[in-house]
Order: sequence, then structure tokens, then C-alpha cells
Amino acid sequence: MLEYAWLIPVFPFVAFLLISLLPKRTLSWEDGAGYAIGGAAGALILSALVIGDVLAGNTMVGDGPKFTWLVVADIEVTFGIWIDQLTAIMLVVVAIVGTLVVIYSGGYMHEEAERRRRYYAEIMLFISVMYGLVISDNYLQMFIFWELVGLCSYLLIGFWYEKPSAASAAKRAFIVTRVGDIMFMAGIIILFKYVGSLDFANLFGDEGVAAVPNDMMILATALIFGGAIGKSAQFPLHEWLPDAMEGPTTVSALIHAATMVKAGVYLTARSYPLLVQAPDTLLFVAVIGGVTALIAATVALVATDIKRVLAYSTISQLGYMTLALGAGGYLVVYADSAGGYSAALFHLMNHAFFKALLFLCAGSVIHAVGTNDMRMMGGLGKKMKITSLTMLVGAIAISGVPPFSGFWSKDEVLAAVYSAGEFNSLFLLLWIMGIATAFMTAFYMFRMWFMTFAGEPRSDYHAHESPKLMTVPLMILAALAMTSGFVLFIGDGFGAFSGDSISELFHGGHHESAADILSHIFGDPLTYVSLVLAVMGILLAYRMYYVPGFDRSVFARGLSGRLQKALENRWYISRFYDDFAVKVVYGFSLVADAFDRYVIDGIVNGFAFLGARSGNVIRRTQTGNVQRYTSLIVVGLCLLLIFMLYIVPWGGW
Amino acid sequence: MMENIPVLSLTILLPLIGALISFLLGKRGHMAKWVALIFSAAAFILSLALAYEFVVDPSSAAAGEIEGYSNGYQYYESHVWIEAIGINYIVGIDGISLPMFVLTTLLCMLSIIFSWDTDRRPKEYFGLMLILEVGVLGVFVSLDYFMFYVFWEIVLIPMYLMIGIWGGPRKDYAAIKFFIYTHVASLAMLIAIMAMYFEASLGTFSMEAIATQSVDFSRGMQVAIFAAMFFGFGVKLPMVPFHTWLPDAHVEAPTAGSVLLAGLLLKMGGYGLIRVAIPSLPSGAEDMVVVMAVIAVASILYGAVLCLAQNDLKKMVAYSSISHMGFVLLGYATLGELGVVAGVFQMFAHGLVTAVLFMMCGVVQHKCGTRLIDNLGGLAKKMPIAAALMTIGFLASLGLPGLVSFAAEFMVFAAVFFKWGLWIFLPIIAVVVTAAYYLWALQRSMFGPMTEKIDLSHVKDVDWYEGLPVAILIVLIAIFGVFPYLIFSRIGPAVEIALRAFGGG
Amino acid sequence: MEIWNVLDEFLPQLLLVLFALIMPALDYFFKDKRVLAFAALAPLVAYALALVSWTIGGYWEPAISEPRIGLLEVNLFSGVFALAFVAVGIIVVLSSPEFIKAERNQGEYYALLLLAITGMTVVALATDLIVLFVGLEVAGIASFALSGFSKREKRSAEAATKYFIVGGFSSALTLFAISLFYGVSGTTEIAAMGPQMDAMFADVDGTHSVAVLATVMLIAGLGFKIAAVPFHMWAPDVYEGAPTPVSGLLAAASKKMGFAALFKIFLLGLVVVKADWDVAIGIIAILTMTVGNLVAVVQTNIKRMLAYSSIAQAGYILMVLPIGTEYAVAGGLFHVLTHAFMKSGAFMVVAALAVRGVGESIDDFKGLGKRSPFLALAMTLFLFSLAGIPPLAGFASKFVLFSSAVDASIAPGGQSWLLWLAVAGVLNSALSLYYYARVVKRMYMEKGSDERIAIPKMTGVAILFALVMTILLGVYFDAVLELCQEAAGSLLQSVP
Amino acid sequence: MIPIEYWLVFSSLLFCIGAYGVLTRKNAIVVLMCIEIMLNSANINLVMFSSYHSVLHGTVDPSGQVFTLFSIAIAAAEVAVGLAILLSVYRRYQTIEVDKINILRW
Repeated sequence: MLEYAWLIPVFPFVAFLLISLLPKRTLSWEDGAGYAIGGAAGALILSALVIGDVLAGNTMVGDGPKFTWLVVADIEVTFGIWIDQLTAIMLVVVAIVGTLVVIYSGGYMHEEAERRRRYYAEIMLFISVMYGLVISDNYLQMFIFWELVGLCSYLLIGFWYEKPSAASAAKRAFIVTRVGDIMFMAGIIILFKYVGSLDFANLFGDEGVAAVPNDMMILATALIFGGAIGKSAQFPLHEWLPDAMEGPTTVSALIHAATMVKAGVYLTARSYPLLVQAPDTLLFVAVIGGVTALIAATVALVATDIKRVLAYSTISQLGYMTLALGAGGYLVVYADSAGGYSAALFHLMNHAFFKALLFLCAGSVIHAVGTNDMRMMGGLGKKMKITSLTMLVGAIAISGVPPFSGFWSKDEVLAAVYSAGEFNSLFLLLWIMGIATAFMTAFYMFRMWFMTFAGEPRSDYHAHESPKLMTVPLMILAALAMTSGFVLFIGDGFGAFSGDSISELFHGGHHESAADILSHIFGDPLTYVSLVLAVMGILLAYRMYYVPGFDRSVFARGLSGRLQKALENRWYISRFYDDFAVKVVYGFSLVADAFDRYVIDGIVNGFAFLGARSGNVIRRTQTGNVQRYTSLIVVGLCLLLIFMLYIVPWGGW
Repeated sequence: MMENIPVLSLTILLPLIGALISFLLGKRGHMAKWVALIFSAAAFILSLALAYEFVVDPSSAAAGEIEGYSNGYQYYESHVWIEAIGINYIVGIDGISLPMFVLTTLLCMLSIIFSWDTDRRPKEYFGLMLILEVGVLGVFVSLDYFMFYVFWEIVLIPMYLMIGIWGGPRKDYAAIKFFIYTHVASLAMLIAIMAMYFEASLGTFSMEAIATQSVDFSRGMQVAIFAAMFFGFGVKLPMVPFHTWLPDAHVEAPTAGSVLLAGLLLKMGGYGLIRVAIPSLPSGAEDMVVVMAVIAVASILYGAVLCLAQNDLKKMVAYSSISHMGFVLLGYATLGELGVVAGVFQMFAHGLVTAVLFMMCGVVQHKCGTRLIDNLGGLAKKMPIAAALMTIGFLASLGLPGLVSFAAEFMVFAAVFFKWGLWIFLPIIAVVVTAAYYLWALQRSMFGPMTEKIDLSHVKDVDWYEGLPVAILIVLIAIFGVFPYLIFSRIGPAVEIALRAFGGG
Repeated sequence: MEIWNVLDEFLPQLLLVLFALIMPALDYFFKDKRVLAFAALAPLVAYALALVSWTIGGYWEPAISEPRIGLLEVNLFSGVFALAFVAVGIIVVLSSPEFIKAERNQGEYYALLLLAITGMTVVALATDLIVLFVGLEVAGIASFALSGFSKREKRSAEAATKYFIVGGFSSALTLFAISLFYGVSGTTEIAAMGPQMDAMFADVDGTHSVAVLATVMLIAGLGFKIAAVPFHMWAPDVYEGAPTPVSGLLAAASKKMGFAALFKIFLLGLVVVKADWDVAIGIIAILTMTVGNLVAVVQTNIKRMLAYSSIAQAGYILMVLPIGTEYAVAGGLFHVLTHAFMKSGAFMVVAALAVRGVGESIDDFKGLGKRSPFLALAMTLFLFSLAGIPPLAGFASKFVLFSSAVDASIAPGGQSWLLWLAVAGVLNSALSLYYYARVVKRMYMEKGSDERIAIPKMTGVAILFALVMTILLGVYFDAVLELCQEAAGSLLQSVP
Repeated sequence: MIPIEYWLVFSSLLFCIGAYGVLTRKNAIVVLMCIEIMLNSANINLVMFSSYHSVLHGTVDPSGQVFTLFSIAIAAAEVAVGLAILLSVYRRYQTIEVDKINILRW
């Protein structure tokens, strides 16, 4: 089955081609929704088969069919497919969320009569290239799809292009991620030089790893992680993601929560065999992850746009995964354990489900209310039962309350970070940041839920429950959000499964039974620390946003006021970038333009002017008086005589 | 299939015949476009057939098997022209010239289609376009310096007239600036050619013959000749700081003129460098590597930064050409096979992409009456197809993977890292800047609310003769983006031969 | 009998003079003045055919009889120049009847024209300073009169006056220079001057300085003929004022006569003092082309512009002297030939337009592309050829000319400063493109009157002839270049 | 015999006088006469050198004297044409002062 995995992206791609190229009249059923669902479902089924194969223990690493992309000198770049456990996890996410979002879109995009077609085409293209990214077997191929998902993100953020903010956000998202992309590109070029190939099979093998000098390995891995920083919206390149919420909510759910932003994490995980060669990079990864998690969570505390809360939450959770990967690398290097690695992937998968769920719920709410601003909402719980309930499931899951999925993975993550502290005490600090983040996560999620669904309506709207086409995917996702954590206990457990993809890197690899895992988790006092903090967060949110009469204005004064202001301004990072772009870069370009116009071109025109000017001057010597002419002959004659009699004998030519 | 037919000469001859017929149409000027289309299409079909028959890797086939094969060149023809000083009519094609050759016939044909509604002096317009095609084709297949130069200069006149007659408000200035600036550069090249001819003292202008001698010229002589050639080709490329003719020429030129100017004329510079200067003067090239690299990086960055400041769409695209052609030079500067092949491929890629961009600028100009970004806005609503085509064009130009430019840029970067290590971070910044100016321009012109500065009520979407060429180009951009192998495999062996003097590349 | 030998070699000139003499009679007998033109064409065409069939066709060889009296020599060098003169003569004669339709005494005009050409060919043939001087003066005096031929035209009279005064002054300089050379060498035979001067330098003190003085005066005297800076000032005025066909004759032929003389005297007679004059002439060459082009840029009268362009072209050809190689001389001869066609062609286009009442201002050329496509195309090609754009004749000859400078500068033992001549040459070519293109712009890119212009028939034929030659010599110049090389060889082989 | 330097000085003086006249005199007829003086100074040279060479080499060298005859003839022709031209100029300009004849310039 695995050798047919390349067909997975083909399904949605064919759908994309059909939707975009078929004549308008032929294209039926809601402008291509049918083709879209068909494409997504086809890919889903094929993915399921492939995943089944992987679960059965088959992988295809470096021995699949190849396609030559180009040959230069002695370099041959081929493309192929790479299916292992890591791929399978991503396939699960992309296939399930992708299909559900497409179905949900059938309802959500109902009113966009003119543009549905473009929407479906772009979303199909996205799903196709996202699959492509996941199954790539070398960095270059991955980079190509990496850029293409960025393109789809750009197109979909700018879906309502006539809105200036959407057009601007789309551009920003692309440019900011491109900063990461060039680092990625530079990173793979470095590897390319030393290994002479970009195939994972060659790079990850012992020979490939040995061929790269140590300092270059650190640089290359750090640069590759730079790509992840851009794509997974890590600090300091994270500000594009909240802006990206200008796109349709379905897009936010699929691209900016569940799949594309995970690509960075996926890339980091994929590069593990290289990363473990460079512990410095791992530390860098972990620090970036921790800082991101904390900063994004703080901003989410005060955000009033429902989607922005979710966006910051996404950033924060992605930070978690990154943190886990950094810590996990340390564990692999020093403790021969894949714990952190699988924790990150576990969280990746769980997060995809509950965050997609949250976004789609938010979409359902926005669909009903017509605004993103939570301050205008309130009291929706009664009118939108399914939405409010499913969203509650999502909120609980993300807050880390057992037995919902978020609890299991988050706990694993924090545990991994804590145990990495044994090898580098910096991880303890990061663990504290993680714990703080967990608390804040619980708080802002429930703040959001209470503001949206509880209490009385704060503005005039006529909300109603969304159609079946939208609520069914919500329910499926809610079910997944509740249960996906239990894969920890199926078979050998998720940890063992995911650890298999890098099993050659560590030697411990003992498998725990479900009971072991349970006792492990609940026997650890640290579990209760995070659990208690999460519950406290929920309670605080309940106190502040559910129970009426709480005076929140106390926070607007003094130090906390200034803090709140900073948070509302997103730590001024966005503004800094804007100023940098407008004042520094654009200013510089204006100066350069003036330089080009007046100095460089000025010199050119100066020559022309000089020519015409001197021509004019010489012309004026011709007065028309013939004796002037003969005089000039005599003068010329004398000069020539002097030259030939005195200068020529003296001169050295 | 094509044995014993002088295909190359025939392909060059066809547009010439077409041009003469077009000039002689008299009162039936409206027929000119048909004449032009037929002859350019015929040339295109011939060139396609030639590309199809082209043996990908000549070294792998036995030498006798390839018809008209000579020292790496296929379809080789050689005739004595001016015996007195050893000028010959030699044409031949190899993997470097093949993509350029086909690109030329393709772009000329598409430009002619694009100009379908030209009703101002059509005889001259289409006739000159065909003459231009003759010149460019000649440059790409000439293997004799004299011939090369003759074709090189022939190109100038039709372009001068096209800008001057069908150009915009400042056409006088732009046309004469283009004409003289590039002519000065050509003359520098001419002196270099003369110097090579006499230094080799073989009494022939044949490139191959002179190359056998010139590789052994003294280092000083090589550097001097190379510098002159580099200036000559570099102005055409164009390289900073000798680029200022380009934006002016582009802004004023008619759309088809811009397409050919950017799509083909700039390539002549890059082609000349790799066909003539680098392989013939290895020591000179080696000594000038730093100069080439610095200029290349300067062109890439400076061009990109300037694009940000432009308010005229076409001028922005013009400056972007400077930036992108800098990649060609940067690739060459590595003097390695990887970089040079990538540079040649970048020329091909840029030819396709920039044609799309200029055509779309032309569409905007024709439909809206202005190209000033400040006056545009929200056009996507009025002309969705145009917006889509333009978006794809911009994306292709900013090096989106899967489209044709990416392979070239990536390989150039790789070659740069191979040679200069971490200096790669200088040119790579341009990738971000490029994305920035394109997307920003897109945002301001196509997206956002509809502008009120101009009357959009009568604005239509693209006409068929505008959309069709662009669509064809976009399909090609995608095909060669996904299968760059098709071109790379042909360039590779030729570059290998070209770089023999450098000890195996 | 030696005298018969001379007459034998002198036959074409005799023929020309004969026809010149019967012109007034013909003028008296025929009302249709075109007969005069055809009569004048007869000896020219005959001479031209003879020359072509000899130099290019190789169908016959001039019988060189011994013993020689050493005043004239028919060789390929003289053949090439004669070819240029005769070709220009044909073009000018062809376009004259329409231009001077309204003038009286047309017989004189053709007579003078033939005499001028006679004088020029004599210069080309001369091997002795006496004959050379006589030739110069015959051509000069005839052209003084010719340039004043339009007697009702104020400017024509003024042109003649200026031409005459400057020309007389220069003749005096030339003659004085020749007298000094005679003094320091004791001979008037050009080829013998060198060795004799060498002997004299060794014998008598101070003779070298006298030779230098004489060289300078000769440069000035002949520099007038070729309009080299700073002896060029008369040229624009005269070209502007003279009847246009005569301007063509002056620019395309009379100037070449100066070169014939210069080549002979400097490359044959004065090689022994080459070290003294080569840099000076190199500088004059650069000055000439630069000043000519710079001033041409700002001209508004097309004839004046063409005059300055001729000055610049003279600068290019002047390169030959300091370079002095056979290849350079070949290039110079080649350029003499091509320039004869393209410059006379350009003047004839102006003449044709003048016949149809179009003015001489460059602005009058507006819209010519519409009004007369043929004339506009011809003018464009002539101008681009002058600018040196391939594949036209001007490019081919400039190519050879400039490349000879490169050759001489990089050849082992060559003088590297000669490269600057080539550099100056190409830069000037680019500069010249500016004003040529400006005329093209007026013709094609600007709107003028819509009235179509009928091409005067005979002038049209002349232009067509020049045009065909301009293209032919650019596309296929093998035979001509070979001829020029042989001609250069024939000149230089007699260098002692 | 008069030393050759004397002759040279004489002819040079004559030449300079003529040249000075050409440069400064306004009347075209006088200018014409000055040109004649210059030509004659050259003629003196030619005759003088002819005899000088005859003495030097001991053989008769007639070419200088022959040359003089030619140049005298030419000068005569030149004067004829010159006067005719001046006549026609006088008709158009009503003057023969050379600095007034200057519509052709620049």
C-alpha cells in the first residue's frame, strides 16, 4: 500500500484542477463543494489505508519510488515519498481535520455565492500540498511544498481581498514566514554542500551525519529550525498568525491551527536525527518554544477577538510542542528516551483536534452573530446548544482536565521538560514557564467561553444554531478531542509508536503497559501541580467572567494597567515590525530610489548634458568670420609646431 | 526527419521574410498581424521540432550519429562569408542556446498575439518585431564573432523604433537612452572581440577557433579583454550601476516591446557571458570573479530594494528584472557547473516569468489607463482573471517553488554557498524583499477596496489575445517548475564543455 | 616616346577634360539640360566600368610601360581612390539636373564637376609632389567655383568666398611646405623623399627641424582639405551654403582627395619622420572626431549636421596615419569607399527633398516616414551606416579601421597608445548615434505634414545606387576588402 | 653667392607678411593679394632650393623651377576664379569686406 501513498495528494489536486478549470455551468453542487469533499474523502481513505500499513509496522524510508527533479554535474535531486510513524501522525491530522473542515465549509461558505469556487479550489490545493509536505522524502521537496502551503495560506487569508486588513494580513503572513523560509533554505543548502544530497535517507544515515562539521551542523539545524519559527509562528516571528485570522474561520481552523502551522513542528521532529547532533540547537529550540508559549498566552489573556484568542492560544500550544521537542532532544541525547519527542507529537495530534474544534465552534458563533468581538456576544449558550457544548469540550481539553485529550499530552510535555532539567537546569525555568502557561491557558479559554456563551447578550443579534453540515463535524471533532488522548493506552501506546520513527537514535526504548502509564502519570506529584493550576485558572475565569459584579477595572491601574496596555498592544512586537517595515525598509528604499534617479542616472544624464553643452560651446566659436577660421589654422599650426618640436622629443611614448 | 535541412538558418530566415512581406503590404496594413503570426508561428514550430530532435547529451551518443554535429554543437552550419579577414557564417546550437532559441521564437509569437489590437502603423510594428526576432535568434546561434556582433546590433534598431514610435510620454528620452547606452556597451564588446581576434592571430572570427587560442592568452590580456566583454554584456544584463537605461526603456516601451526587451534582450547579455567571455577567457574570468560576484549581489539587492519604492507597476517589474538577472550573474560568478547551469536556467525562467509580468502590466495599462499603483486598487473585483494571472506571475517571479524560477534560484544559492560559504546570507535577503514588493504591489493594486481615483465602470477583464499568451506562459512556467529536469539535462552537458577550461568545472 | 606613355596612363583624365571642354558647347546646343548630365556621365561611367573591371573583376591590367617618367602611377591604391571619386561623381551628376534646373550656364556646372573629379583622380595617381599639387589645385579651384554656382543664393556666394579664402591660404601653406620638403630632400618625387631626407639630416644641421616645420605646414594645408580640427571651420559653412549636390561632392570626394594626398605623402614620403608626427596626428584624429560629433549634436540644419559628421568621419580615417600598418591603410581605403556612398547618399536625399521644396532644417524631416517611405528609409540606412550600425557598409569599414588600431596596439612591439584611437573611435561612434538617431526620430516618430513627396527620378536613381552600395558593402564586402588590402599593399610596397 | 639663410629669411618674411595680411585685412581683394604673396614666397623657396641642390650635388636639378612655373599658372587661375567669386559676392552683399560676410555660422 505504501508505494501508492503518492496518490494521496493527487486526489485533492485533481479536485483542485476540476474546480478551478471546469466551466461554470458544468460545475454543480454549490460551486465545487462536491468535488472538494470527494477529493478530501478520497485522500482520507487512502491515508487511512497507509496509516493502517504503518500501524502494522511497515514503513517506507528511502526505498520508495523516485522521480528525478533535476541533474546538474554530479548532483541529482530526486523526489520520492517517505512514510514512517511521524508521517502517519501528520496524515491522521491532515486527513481528519481536512475532511471535516471541507464538510463544515459546505455550510459555512454558503453565503459566499460568487467566491465559493475559489475557496474550494484553494482549500483543495492546500490539502494537496499539505499531504505533499508530509510525505516528502527530502528537504528540498519538503521546502517546495512548504512554500506552497504558505502560498495557499496567503491566498486564503486574503480570501476577502477587498478588505484592506485581509489583504494586508495575507501579505504579512507570507513575508514573515518567508523570513523563516530563507533560513530553512540556507539550512538545507548547508547540508546539501556537505552531504551532497537532500534525501532524508542520506542525511540521517551515519555517513550523512558524520559528513557535516559540528559548527555547520549547529548552524544548519538552527537555520532549519528558523523555518519552523516562521511557519509555526514561534517568537519572534509569531505575529503573523493573529493577523491571519482575517481569513475565513474554516481556514483558520484547518491551516492556522491544525495543519500548516504544525509543519514547523513536524519539520523539527523530522530533523531530529540532525538536531540530536547539535544539543546547542536543541536548547535554542526549547527556549524559543518556552518563550513563545508564555508570551502568546499572556496576550491571549486580554484579547477580545474570539479568533485572536484562539490564534494566540495556537501559538502558545505550538510553543509547547517546540519546547517538548527541545527537551525531548535532550532526553534522547542524555537519557536515551523518546519521551519528549513523542509527547510533542502527541500534543500535536491532540491539539489539532481540539483547536480545530474550537475554531470551528468559533466559526459557528461568528456565522451566527456576525462579529468576532467577544464583548458584543454573551448568552449564546441557550441559542446554540451544540456549539456551546462542543466548544466547552474543546476548552476543557485544551485546559488539561482529565480525561480529555489535552490533559494527557500536556502532562507528558511538562514531564519531559522537567526531566530534561536534570541535564540542563535551564529546563527547570522553562518548566515553570510551561506551568504558568498552563494556568493562563485554562483561564483565557474559559474567559472566552464565558464571555461568549454565558450571561446575557451584550448586543443586538439573532443567533441561531448552525446547520447540520456544520454541527456534525463539530460533534465528530468534539468526540475526538475527548478521546484522542486514549491512544496513549492502545497497543504499545502512542509513545512507542511515535518513538519508532527515531528509534535508531536511542537505545532504551522500553514499552510501558497502559496501567504503568496511568500509575506513572498519577503517581507523579507534578501532575497535580499542573492539574491544580488548570482548575484554578478555570475557577478564576468563572469568578471574573461568569459571576456578575466583578470589577475588572482594578487591573487597569498602576503597574498592572501598564502591563495590560502592553498585552493589548501585543507586547508592541507587531508595531515594531510595522515601524521597521515602513520606516526603515521603505524609507531605505525611497532613499535608494532617489539615489538611483539622481546620482546614478544623474551621472548618465550628466554625460549627455556635458556632450550637448560642450557641443554648444564649441559651436559658438564658429562665428562666421572667415578670418577667424584662418587665424585658427595659424594657431593650430603653431601649437602643432610646438608640440612636435618640443613635446614629442621629450615625451616617452 | 530534418537531415540536410539548414534548420537554424531557416528559422532565422523565416521572420526576415515575414518582416519584408509585412513592410511591403502597402495599403493592406491590417494583414500585417496575420503575416507576423504565420511567420513567427512557423519559426516557433521549426524551433520546437529542432528542440525535439535535439540530442540531449551529445557526448553519450556516438559522434557520427548526430546529424550536423560539431564539437558540442548540433545543426552546425559553416560557410565562408568574408574571406579577406576570415569572417564565416557559422551557426550551431547546444544546450545553452537551445532554451534561449526556443524561448525567443515562443515569446515573439506570443507578443505578436498579445499585440493583436495594434492598429497604429501595424505594418511597421509587426515588421519590426520580426526583425527583432531575427536579430535575437541570430545572436543565440552565431558561432562567429563578427556575425554575433552584427546580430547583436541588429536588435537595437527595431527596439529603438518600437520604443520611439509606440512608446509612452517620455519615449524620446527613453528610446535614445536605450539606443546609445547599449550601443556603447556593444562597442566595448566589439573592441574586446577585435583584441581577441588579433591576439589569437588565426585570421578567423570563428568563436571555437579563437577559444582554442584565447585560453592561453597572458593573464593580463585575458583580464583586459574579459573586463571589456563583461562591461559589454553586463550593461545588457543589466548590472548595477549600468542599469538605468532599463527602467526608462521599459516604462516607455509598448507592452510587447517590454516583453521582448526583458524576455530576450537581457538574455543576450547573460548568453554572451557564458557563450563567449567565460569559456574563452578562463584566467580573466577567474580574476574577475570577485567583481562579478559583488556586482551580482549588488544588482540583486539594489534592484529588489528599488522595487519597493516604485509606484509604477511596470517600473517595478523592470527593476525586478535587474534583481533577477543578478542571479544569472551570481551563478556565473561561481564558475562552477552548478552555478552556471543554474544561471542559464534562470535566464530561461526569467524570460518566461517576466513576459507574463509585462503582459499583465500591459493589460492593466490598457484596461485602466494607468499603471500607477496609487491610482489602482481592488481591481480583482473588476477583472478577476487578470488578477489571478497577475498573482501567478508575481508568485512565479518571487521564486515560489513549483514554478520555474525556484529551481534556478535555489541552485544559484547552493552554488554560492559551495563557493563562498556564509556570504550566501547577503543575496538570500533579496528573497524576502522580493516577496515584500510583489505582494505589497499586489495588495495595493489588485486587492483592497476598489479605487475611486480612476473610472472603473468600463473596465473589462482580459481579452482573449491578452489572456491566451499569458495562460500559455503560465502553463510552461508550471511545467518547467515541476520538471526542471527537461531543461537542466540539456544545459548541463553544454556547460560542462563551456567550463572545460576551468579544469572539470 | 615617353610622352605617349604618360598619355596612356592619363587617358581617363584626358577623357574627362575633353568632356568638360565640350560642355559649354552642349549647353549651347541642347535645350533639355539633362543631356548635359548624361554627357557628363559618359566619361565617368566609362572610367568607373574600367576601374571596376580592373580592380574588382580583374579582367584586365593597366599596361605599365617602361621606362617611366615617374609622375603618375596607375596602381590599385590610385584605383580605389579613383573608384570612390568616380562613384561620387556619378551620384552627384545624376542628382544635379533636377537640383540646378533653374540655374543658368549649366554647362559650366558639369564642366567644373568633371574638372574637379579630374583633379582628384590626378591626386590619386600622382607620384610626384608637383603633379599632386596641380591635382589638388585643379580640384580645389573647380570646387571653389562650384560651391558658388547658385548665383542667386546669398549663402552660395558666401560659401564660395570662404572656401576660396581658406582654400587659398591652405594652398599657400601646402606649397610652402612642399617647397621646404624640396629643400630638405632635393627631390619632388614622393617615394624618393624619405631616403634623401635621411641623408640630408645627416649632412646638414637643422634640416630636421625644417622638415618638422614643413610637416606641420603640410598637416595644416592638407588638414584643410580633409577638414581636420582645427582646420575644419570652413567646412560646415561651405557645405551648408553650397548647392547640395556640390556639398555631397565636397564631403564625399574632395575630402577623400585630401586623404589620398595624406596617405601618399605621410606613409610614403615622410615615414622617416613618423616618430615626429604620429602622436600629433593621433591627437588631431581624436580631436577631429570628438569635436565633429559634439558640434553635430547641436546642429539644426541637416547639411550642417552632415558637414560636422564628415569632419568626424575624417577623424576616423585619420587614424590610419599613426597606425600605418597595411591593414590600417586597407581599413582607411575601405572607409573612404563606404563613406563616399553613404555620405553622398545622405546629401542626395537632402537634395531630393530640396527639389520638392522641403527645407534643410532637421525639423523639416518630421513625418518623412509617411511622406516618402523610400527617402526616409534610405536616409535612415545612410545615417545608421554612418553611425556604424551593422550590417551596413559604415560598420564594416569602421570595424576594419578600428580593429587595425587594436591590432597595432596589441601586436608584439606595437604602440599601445594606439588603442586609445580605437576607444575614442567607438565612443565617438556612440556619440554620433545620438544625432543620427535624432533625425531618424524626426522622420518616423514625429508627425509632420501629410503631403506625400514624389521622388525626383534621377536623384532617386542616384540614391538607390548609393543605398544598394551601402547595403552591399556592409553585407558582402569580401571582394572590396580584399581589393583594399591589395591597394594598401601596393602603396606600402613602394616604401623604401 | 648669397647664403641660403638669407633667402630663407626673405621667403619666410614674405610668407608671414602674406599670412598676416590674410588674417587682418578686411578687404577681400587685399586678402586675395596676400594669398598671392604667400604663394610667391613658396615660389622663391622652390627656385632657391633648386639652385642650392644643383650646387650641392653638382648636377642641374630643374624640378623646383618647373614647379614654380606650375604654381604661377595655378595662382593665376586661382586669382581668376577668386575675382569672379568676389564679384558674385559683391552682387549679393554689396560689400567685399570679409567680416561682413557671415550669415553662415554656428
